[in-house]
Amino acid sequence: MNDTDQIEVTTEVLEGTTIIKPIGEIDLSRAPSLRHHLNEAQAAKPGTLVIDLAEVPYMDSSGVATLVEAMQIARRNKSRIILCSMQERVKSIFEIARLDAVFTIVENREIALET
Amino acid sequence: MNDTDQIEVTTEVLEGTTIIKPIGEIDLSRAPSLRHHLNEAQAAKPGTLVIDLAEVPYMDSSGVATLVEAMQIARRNKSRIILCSMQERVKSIFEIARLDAVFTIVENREIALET
Amino acid sequence: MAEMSRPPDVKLELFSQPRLLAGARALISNIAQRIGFSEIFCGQISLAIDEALCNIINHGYDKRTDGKIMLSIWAIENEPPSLRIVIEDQARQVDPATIQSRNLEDVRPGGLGVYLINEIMDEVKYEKREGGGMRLTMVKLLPTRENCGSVSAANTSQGLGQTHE
Amino acid sequence: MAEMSRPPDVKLELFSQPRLLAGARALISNIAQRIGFSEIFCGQISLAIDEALCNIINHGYDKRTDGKIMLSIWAIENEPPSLRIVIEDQARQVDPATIQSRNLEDVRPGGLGVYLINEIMDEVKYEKREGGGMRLTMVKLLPTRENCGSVSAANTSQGLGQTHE
Ligand SMILES: Nc1ncnc2c1ncn2[C@@H]1O[C@H](COP(=O)(O)OP(=O)(O)O)[C@@H](O)[C@H]1O
Ligand SMILES: Nc1ncnc2c1ncn2[C@@H]1O[C@H](COP(=O)(O)OP(=O)(O)O)[C@@H](O)[C@H]1O
Repeated sequence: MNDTDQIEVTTEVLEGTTIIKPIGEIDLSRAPSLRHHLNEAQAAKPGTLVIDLAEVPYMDSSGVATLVEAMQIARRNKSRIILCSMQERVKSIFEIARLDAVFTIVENREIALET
Repeated sequence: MNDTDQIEVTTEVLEGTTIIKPIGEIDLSRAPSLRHHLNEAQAAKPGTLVIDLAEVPYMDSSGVATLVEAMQIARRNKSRIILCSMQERVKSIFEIARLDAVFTIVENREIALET
Repeated sequence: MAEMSRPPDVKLELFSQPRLLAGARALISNIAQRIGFSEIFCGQISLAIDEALCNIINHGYDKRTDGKIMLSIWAIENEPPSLRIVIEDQARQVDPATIQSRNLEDVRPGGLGVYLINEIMDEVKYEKREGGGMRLTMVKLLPTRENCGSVSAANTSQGLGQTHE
Repeated sequence: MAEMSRPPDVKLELFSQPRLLAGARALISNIAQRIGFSEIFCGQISLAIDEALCNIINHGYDKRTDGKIMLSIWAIENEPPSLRIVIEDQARQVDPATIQSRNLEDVRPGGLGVYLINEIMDEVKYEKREGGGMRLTMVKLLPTRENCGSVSAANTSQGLGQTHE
């Protein structure tokens, strides 16, 4: 992996909830880096993992696959994943892939934390 | 010229001052369309022509040449041209070409109208 | 699918490297925009090309980074306005019939690429190339007011609704 | 200027059409960004390429739209990090010495392209191609903290000052 294949991520750990906010396009070159960050966050078994996608202008099926994988891990851990603040262009791929009904997708971070 | 080679422009005519606001990248394909709009505005011989570049994220030397041409016309007409609201990326080309001292370039439209 | 008689407006050749996908997307999206596709459509077209390139890297070249990928792009402004993209590789040849999208009901990682390509593009054809490798031909027509050929125009999603103007 | 022994990471071929410049810029800017160039530098590199392509269209092909232009791009991540771009055409051959920037004091429309290319890029070389047409080789090194090789680092302009990080 090149340096530029690392995705920038900010992580906040609250009481029982972890918020992960990746920054930048998520495609085949950066999905492995995102997977690494998600695995790390999920290793601590938070009750809820919020993935804030406000700063992700683009995602391809490699990124979606990484999120589906994280959801499967969450199910095994009996924890939840909430996606929030999705940009229109990214929402469009979830809709085409009919994953908008499979994931819990909310408008913004505030709603995610109340959910 | 193709349809997409037409640059979108809004024009406001005030007392003695015309404000032209082109929208989009100005390169070799769109400079002729910008020239057309500037010529039209200058035909009415306004005392001041303000060119608001707030919505121009990119300009190459074809765009710059068009503005230099407009300045020469303004000089012949004994009128003024003021450039305002230039984005950083566009300012950079004026600086490299040392045209930042040749043109009157101001921060925003308000200052342009007071100048 | 009619063959194009004139040469492509743009040709792009790249190695099978994930780091080069973003550049290819930027080029395609920009050309699509020039033809008149809305921002959401440009994003979807970029996605379809991205998915096709990912599949060539992952399945065709088994993630090797030294394989060649050639794109030919026609920016068709009339007759009717459309974008035509042919992607060729020198990778493994497979029976086009085996390149299929899976059942989406079964939610699991992966297996969305071919589905997305088919949903987004108006014409999609996989073939074996004579000299080895595969060829994928894709066409996307510019939607008109009468012909709102968007992906999910059928399932009236809100997100995509905005693109029909 | 050392020759590159490895093949280019990306090749782009386009017709001498102004409407295709934006796509070429988008590709180059994206590749530059991947190497680590800041946004302002990506913009400047795109500008240099744009100017070179404009000159080929205007002077090489006399504004004909059916001329071929070939770009070869090396995204060099080490040794040191840099972007190398070779632009070739099949247009008029001119003596490289005649491709010169004019005196900027004399403010008039035009005559900035070659100046901008020279200011922006670290290495610039024009040559006649063996088979006909011209070849322009350009290299831009990634500025480091020690080596702030920005355009107008000398004339301490404010706009560009922000890019040195
Ligand atoms: N370019 C290709 N070369 C060979 N096989 C391919 C190619 N593209 C797709 N396939 C086949 O089609 C299947 C479905 O692809 P896709 O829907 O993108 O899902 P995924 O890549 O996640 O398996 C792949 O698993 C593969 O067997
Ligand atoms: N690709 C080229 N082929 C032939 N002549 C060129 C080429 N590029 C530049 N030149 C020559 O160099 C001169 C300076 O170019 P430039 O600085 O871009 O200004 P302009 O294009 O506005 O004349 C041109 O007028 C032309 O004579």
